Amino acid sequence: MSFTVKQEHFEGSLELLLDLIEKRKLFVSDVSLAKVADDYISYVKDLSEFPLADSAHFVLIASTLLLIKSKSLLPTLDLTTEEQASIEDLERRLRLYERMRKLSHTLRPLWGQKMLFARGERELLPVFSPDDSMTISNLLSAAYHVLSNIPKKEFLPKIIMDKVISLEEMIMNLTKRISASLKMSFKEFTGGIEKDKKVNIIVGFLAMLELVKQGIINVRQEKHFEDIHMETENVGVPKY
Amino acid sequence: MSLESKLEALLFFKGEPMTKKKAETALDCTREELESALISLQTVLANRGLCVISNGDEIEMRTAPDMGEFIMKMTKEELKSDLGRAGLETLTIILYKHPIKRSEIDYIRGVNSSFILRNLLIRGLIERMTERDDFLEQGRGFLYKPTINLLAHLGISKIPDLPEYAKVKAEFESFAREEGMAEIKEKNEW
Amino acid sequence: MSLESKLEALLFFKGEPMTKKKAETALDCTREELESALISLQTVLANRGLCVISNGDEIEMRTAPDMGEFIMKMTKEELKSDLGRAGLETLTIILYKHPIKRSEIDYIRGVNSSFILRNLLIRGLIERMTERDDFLEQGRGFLYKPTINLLAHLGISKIPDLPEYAKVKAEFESFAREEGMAEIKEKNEW
Repeated sequence: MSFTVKQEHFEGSLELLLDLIEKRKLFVSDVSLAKVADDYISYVKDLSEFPLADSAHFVLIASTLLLIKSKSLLPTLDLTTEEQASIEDLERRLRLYERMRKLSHTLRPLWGQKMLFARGERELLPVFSPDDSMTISNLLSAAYHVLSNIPKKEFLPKIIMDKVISLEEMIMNLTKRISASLKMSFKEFTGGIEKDKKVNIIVGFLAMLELVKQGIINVRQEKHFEDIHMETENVGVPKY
Repeated sequence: MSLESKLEALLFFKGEPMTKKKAETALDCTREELESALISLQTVLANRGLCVISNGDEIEMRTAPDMGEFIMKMTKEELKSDLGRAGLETLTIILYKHPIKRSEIDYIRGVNSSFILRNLLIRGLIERMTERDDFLEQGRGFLYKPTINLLAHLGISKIPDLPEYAKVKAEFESFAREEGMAEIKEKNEW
Repeated sequence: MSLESKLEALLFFKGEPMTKKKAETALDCTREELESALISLQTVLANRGLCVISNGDEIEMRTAPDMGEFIMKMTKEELKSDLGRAGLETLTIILYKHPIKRSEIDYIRGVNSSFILRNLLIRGLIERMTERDDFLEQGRGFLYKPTINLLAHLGISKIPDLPEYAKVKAEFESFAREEGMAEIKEKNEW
C-alpha cells in the first residue's frame, strides 16, 4: 500500500518523512524508513518544480532512504562507515523532529490564552538628546549597512549543490553495487519467500533509482534560473 | 482572583490615569466594591515600589513617591546612553523615507522596532505624525518622521540635502514595496 | 527602601524588557543581589495582579497569567497573531534550545528556515543574540533566542515553566552527545 502525498505541499523534508511514517502508524526505525522510502522518493521525483533551495533538503534525505532501502532489500550489501553513519543520523534527527513537533502541538493551545500584558503606554515627554554617533557620515554608512542586509536573490550555496551532484554519483554507484551484489549472492534469495518475487522487487527498485537520477538532473538544471531567495547571512549548511 | 488583584492588573495595563467609572465597567463591580478594592490595594502596596493615587474621580498606578529621585537619576542616564547601531539604522530609515509606518521599518530591518522607536521618541529625535488623522483611523498604525531638532543637529536645512538622498530613498522604497507583496503572500500560505 | 521595591519601581517605570545588566547598573547592585531581589519580588507578587517575566537575560513586569482572560475580554483585543505550523515548530525549537544557530534549526526541521526566522523576528517573537560584527565575520551566523513577548503569548513567566522543559533539555544534551560520538567515530575510521 502506498500513500499519495503529491497533492499536499510539505514544507519540510522531515515533515514529509514523519507524516509518511505516522500515516502507516509506525515508529521511527530503519524498518519503517525502508517501508516509506518509495512513497518519499516518488514525492521527491516531482520536486523539480520547487525552488532548488527547498528541494535540495528533500533530495539529501532521499539519498539516505535509498541506502536504507537498498540494505533492507539486500542485507548482504556492504555499507561504508559513512553510509551507516548517515542512516543513524537520519533516525536521530527524525526522532528529534518528532519530539519538537509533538511539543509544538502541546504549545499550540496555550497560544494567546493567558497572555501576560505589558504596561500601558504613558505620555511621553521627549527631551532632545542625540548621541555622539549621530553625524551625517555615520547615518549614510548606517543606510548602506541596512541596505546590504536586505535579503537578496542569490544562488544556492555551492556546498548544497555539491551534495546534490554527489547524490547523483551515489545513485550510479549504488546501482552498480546492487547489481553486483545481486549476482554474487543469488543464493540469498532462494531461502525464504519465492525468489521471483524478491528479484522483481529489486529490479523495480533499480528502475526507480534510474528515475530518481533523472529527477535529480532536472533539479540541477534549475540552477540556471536566478530566482532563488536566500538570506544574506552566512549560510550554515547542515551536515548530512 | 481577588478584585484588588484585578484592579492592580487593570491599572498597570492602562498605564495612564483612568476614571473610576471606567474601572467599574472593566471590573464589573459597584462603586463600593471598587473603593474597598482600592483601599486593599493601597494597603498591599504600602512600603513597596508602586502606589495607586486617586484624585477623587481618577485613579492611576505610579512608582512610590520615595522612588522619585532614583527614577530621575536613571532617566537622565538613559538619555545619555548610546543609541547603538539599531538606533542609528532606524533613525536613518526614517530620515530617508518618511512618513513611514512601523511595519515598513520592521520589514526593512528584518526585526521588530517597537522598543527602539519608543527610545527615539523619548529622545526627541523622531515624532509621530498627527496631521493625517484619517490614516490613523484606518487602524494602520502611526506614521513616523524626523524632528526639526534632529535636522538642525545634523546641520541639514531640508531632507533632500541628505547625502545620496534620491538613491538611498529609492532603494528603501523598492524594498518596502516588495515586502508588502511578500506579506500578502505569506498570509495566504501560512 | 529595599532593593526588591526599587526593582519593582524600576520595572514598572521601564514598561518594556530590560537586560539584567542594565537593571544592575540602575540599582547599583551585583548580579547576586539582583537575582535575590528578583526572587523576593516574585514571591511578593504571587497571587497578585502583576508578575515578573524573564527569558534568561532580560526581565519585564507584566500582568499575571490569570489576568489575561479578563484583560483580553475588556479590550476586545483580538490576537491576530495566528501562527502557522512551520512558525510554531520553529518557535518550539528555539524555546527549548537556545541560543541556537539557523543551521541547527534547519538541521532539525530538514528545511531552510530563513524566511520563517525573518517573519518571527519582525513579529518580535524571537531575537538575535548578538550584533557583534566580529562574531558574524567569523561566519558563525546569528544566534536566536525567545523574546519575553513570546513567553507572554504562551502565558509563561519563565523558560523552565515550559511543558516538560527539564526532560527535553536533557534529551537535547544526549542528542548532542550521540551526534558528537558519531562524528568522532567517522573521523577515526576514515
